[in-house]
Amino acid sequence: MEFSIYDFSSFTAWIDQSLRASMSPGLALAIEMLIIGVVILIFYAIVGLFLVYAERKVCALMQNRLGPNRVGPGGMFQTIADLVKLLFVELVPIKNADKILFSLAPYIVIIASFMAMGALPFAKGLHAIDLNIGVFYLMAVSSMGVVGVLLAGWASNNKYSLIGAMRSGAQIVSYELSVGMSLVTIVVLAGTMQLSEIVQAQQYGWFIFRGHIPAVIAFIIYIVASTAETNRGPFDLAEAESELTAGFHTEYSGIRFAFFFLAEYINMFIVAAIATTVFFGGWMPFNVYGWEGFNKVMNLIPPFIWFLGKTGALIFLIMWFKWTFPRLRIDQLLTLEWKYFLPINIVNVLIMALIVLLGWHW
Amino acid sequence: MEVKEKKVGLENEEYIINMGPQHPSTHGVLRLVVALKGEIVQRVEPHLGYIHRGIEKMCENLTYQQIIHLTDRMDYLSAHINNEAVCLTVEKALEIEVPERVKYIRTIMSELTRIQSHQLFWATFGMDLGGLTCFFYGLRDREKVLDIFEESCGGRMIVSYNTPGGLMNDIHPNFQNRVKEFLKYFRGVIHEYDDLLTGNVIFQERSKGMGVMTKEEAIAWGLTGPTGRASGFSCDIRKHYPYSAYDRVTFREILFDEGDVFHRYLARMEEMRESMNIIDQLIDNIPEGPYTAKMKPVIKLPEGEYFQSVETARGELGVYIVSDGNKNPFRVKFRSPNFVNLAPLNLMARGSKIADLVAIGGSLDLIIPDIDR
Amino acid sequence: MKSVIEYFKGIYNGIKSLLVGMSVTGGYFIKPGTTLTQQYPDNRDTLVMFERFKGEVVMPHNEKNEHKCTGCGICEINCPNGSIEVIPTTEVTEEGKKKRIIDKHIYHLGMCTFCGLCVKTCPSQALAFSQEFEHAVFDRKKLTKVLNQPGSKLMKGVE
Amino acid sequence: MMEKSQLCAALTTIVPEAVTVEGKQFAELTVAPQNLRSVIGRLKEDPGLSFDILVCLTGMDYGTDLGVVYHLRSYALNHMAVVKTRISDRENPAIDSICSIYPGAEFHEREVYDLLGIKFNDHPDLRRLFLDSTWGYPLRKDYKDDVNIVLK
Repeated sequence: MEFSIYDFSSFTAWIDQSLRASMSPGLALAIEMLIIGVVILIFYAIVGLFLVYAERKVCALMQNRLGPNRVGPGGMFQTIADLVKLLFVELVPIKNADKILFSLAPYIVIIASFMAMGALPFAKGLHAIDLNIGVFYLMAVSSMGVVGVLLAGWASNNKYSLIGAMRSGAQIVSYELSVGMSLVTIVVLAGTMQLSEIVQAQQYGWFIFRGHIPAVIAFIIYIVASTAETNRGPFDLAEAESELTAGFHTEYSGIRFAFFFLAEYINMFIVAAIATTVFFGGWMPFNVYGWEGFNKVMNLIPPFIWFLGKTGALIFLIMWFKWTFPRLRIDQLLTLEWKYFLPINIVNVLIMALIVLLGWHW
Repeated sequence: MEVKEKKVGLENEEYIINMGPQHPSTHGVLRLVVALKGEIVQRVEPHLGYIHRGIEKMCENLTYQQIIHLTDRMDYLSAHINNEAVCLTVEKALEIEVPERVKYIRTIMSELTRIQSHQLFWATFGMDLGGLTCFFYGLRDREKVLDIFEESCGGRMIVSYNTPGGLMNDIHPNFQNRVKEFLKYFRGVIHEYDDLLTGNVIFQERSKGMGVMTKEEAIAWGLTGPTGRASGFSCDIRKHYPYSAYDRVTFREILFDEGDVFHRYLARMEEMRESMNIIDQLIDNIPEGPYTAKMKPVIKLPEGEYFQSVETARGELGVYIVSDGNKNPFRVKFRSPNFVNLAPLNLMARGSKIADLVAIGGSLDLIIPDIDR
Repeated sequence: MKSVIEYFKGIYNGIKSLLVGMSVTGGYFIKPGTTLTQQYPDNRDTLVMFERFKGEVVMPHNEKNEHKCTGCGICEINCPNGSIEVIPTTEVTEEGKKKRIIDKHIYHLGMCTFCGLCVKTCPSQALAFSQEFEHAVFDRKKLTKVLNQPGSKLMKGVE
Repeated sequence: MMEKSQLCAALTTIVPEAVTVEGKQFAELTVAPQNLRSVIGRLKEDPGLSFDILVCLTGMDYGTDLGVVYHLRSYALNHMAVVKTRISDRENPAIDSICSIYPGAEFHEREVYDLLGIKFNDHPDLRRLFLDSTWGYPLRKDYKDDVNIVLK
């Protein structure tokens, strides 16, 4: 059995075949699901912990500080220590709260981000499921988190939480539109919704380069709108600290709060990963048609490094936004969407369609 | 039919939230009872007294030297200017002329206090609007001023440097160099303040046209300081009733006509620059001489009433001392700028959104211990 | 037409202002040498406070265990918070006169506001401020201190 | 800018019912409580005086009488005057509110009510400001608090 870090399809196929050879197909499927579930869960935790640490370090450096530096080398284990602390923190019971919804809400938020993780292509042949409507699926599940946020705000029996949840609802419903439209721009260019094919189509030239200006505009809108969709600054109105103390998760403590916290970072990872896949060629190395030597060097770097590197760069961009800009107000947030992003987006899709029809792209 | 009536009732119901006494945006223990309709603020009602220490009552049992350390604790960001206010009142009552050196040092110290106060305003205002990085930049620069204070006065915020008749001790030999170093440094980084916040489109959208006070309203409510001057109300005590060495320097009174949050912010930014100019004019010319006038160990003010205003970083601080000839004052009243500036909050915030209420409250730059005293 | 130009001008200026802001934070990100954090408990050995820093009131003693406090009680009168208590006693001098000397000079650090009036008004400069700033203790009683050391005497020549 | 003596002369003609004295610092007017609102109203409206801002409103306890002291200033003409009034009724002191003339007086008057117990007639919202309703009036000279006020 040949195994390479450049192509995981033979590896996954080998696991599938060896499982199916020894047991019934149903059981094999169940075991595969279990393996994938465990792997994604572990990956999820690692990414979450790493991103929390990364965010702290990034913002510290931007603010002329050192950031965490006590636990472990360079403060590496600070987030683990925090997690352990959060696990032991008492879950404060809230008087007159809707108990079932209150405890359900963090799980909905975290499941929504979990589901999106399954469809992401991390490297060649390394994705749990390759749906033919991949883009559509990702959009659908990633916006499910708002249900959890709304439930959290409603069930907390706290006025600040309710305002935060309502803001979050208005915000995500509007910005979902922009995210969708900007992805549609690329879908028009790619001609498919299947993520693996979108990646494959970008072998010589990522879509952000191939799609001329419309693709760049689509990317800018996507990155802004997805920042808004993940409730991060400057669009963190749902948890606006200086206005609503902590917004929808004011009343949460312990591990339930940790779920919200973790979900925010994972959502950030997911939107960055989608942007990577759709605009920056996913796990594809940076290849230029005709430059054989250059391409060979680039291809030496394993695809999942490419993927994580690009995603990391985009996450850094989102963090950079958060630690630079002041927060918008709710009506300005909606104005930005309905007055600027939506019209620009519609025109953008039309231009992109025109470009594709006339064959101007390369 | 019944259902419909119920619905009408719900629509008219106000959604009342308590902002404070512990809330990230109230900068202390201020409680605002806010009546909302959706996101729109219908009514704001400040509830005070969470940090009322009865300073005016305490003063009645203290000597004039002892009052000084209490004034530090009113507006803790203008501690030096508050000290100066009481000292000036006592000196006026005793008809003492303090040495020139003292006047110069007091003026420089007051302007440094103003700068550090506005730096903290910038820091916290940025944070109120969600720009967390501002907080660290503002405090980073403020630290340098506090170091200057610490070197000469021995305290960072609670300086207690003035005393009736002069200063507690002479400036540190290193003082002038440090101040010049700071001015050079701060002139180099103040553009970051503008880059990060002033010019930012989100910030401008958030602050322009919010919480407008017209000139007439500002005068009627007695708003002073940058808050009043942003409305075009020329109320700078330093200009109108110069004290210490302010009659020896030329400076511009920052006046704007708009009177909104953005111009209150801008007034403070400009004042920082203006303060640096004032220090520039004085720092090299500090005359030699004693650092305090000859004073009796027990100060007894002649019977009468004395009033003195100074311009703190937030507005006019008036000290009204009624003396019956004893070593303790008969009555001390502090006309604190924050107390007056807070009063029209309801007027300013009515009809705006919760986020604007935070911005408006931030732009008034309230210091709660000064309100409650 | 004008409004259309305004619309795009607004977008352009807005994006430009955002990029200017990002350049400030990004600039600091790539200059990690500019961090100002003091790693406090680690730099305790090298940390020097300013000489005038008002840490706590102390009574300096010389190597012969002598201090300058005559027990006059002016510091006690001048303290606004009652954080100083002077407990005097009398001593018979060589000439046979009774003389007021200090028994205990009690200082309540927990009540002190560091106004500096005691140090300033002391006629014999017996009090001073130390640069000690680590005042936290687990028991409030430890904040009450006796400033004159046991067995200490009044310095010669101080009246 | 008017000299103090000039200002006193002007004040005497405009508000004859008040006793005008040239104080150490400012022109001082002593007004009977019932005339207070009309006097202050005229001081504000008169173009020659135009006391446009109420700087300070102080409640006083003179031991026997209670009093309120108003510091008025004109930024346009750069002069100041002090209006004083005394109330001899300690049990139920009341005086006219000047909120209708200077809206900024609202908080000042609430503070005076809170700390000295002087009621202001026609005040829009006269409640205690700092202390709760069970508290006495701490700025009065006869206020006793054995727990918190320890005199040496």
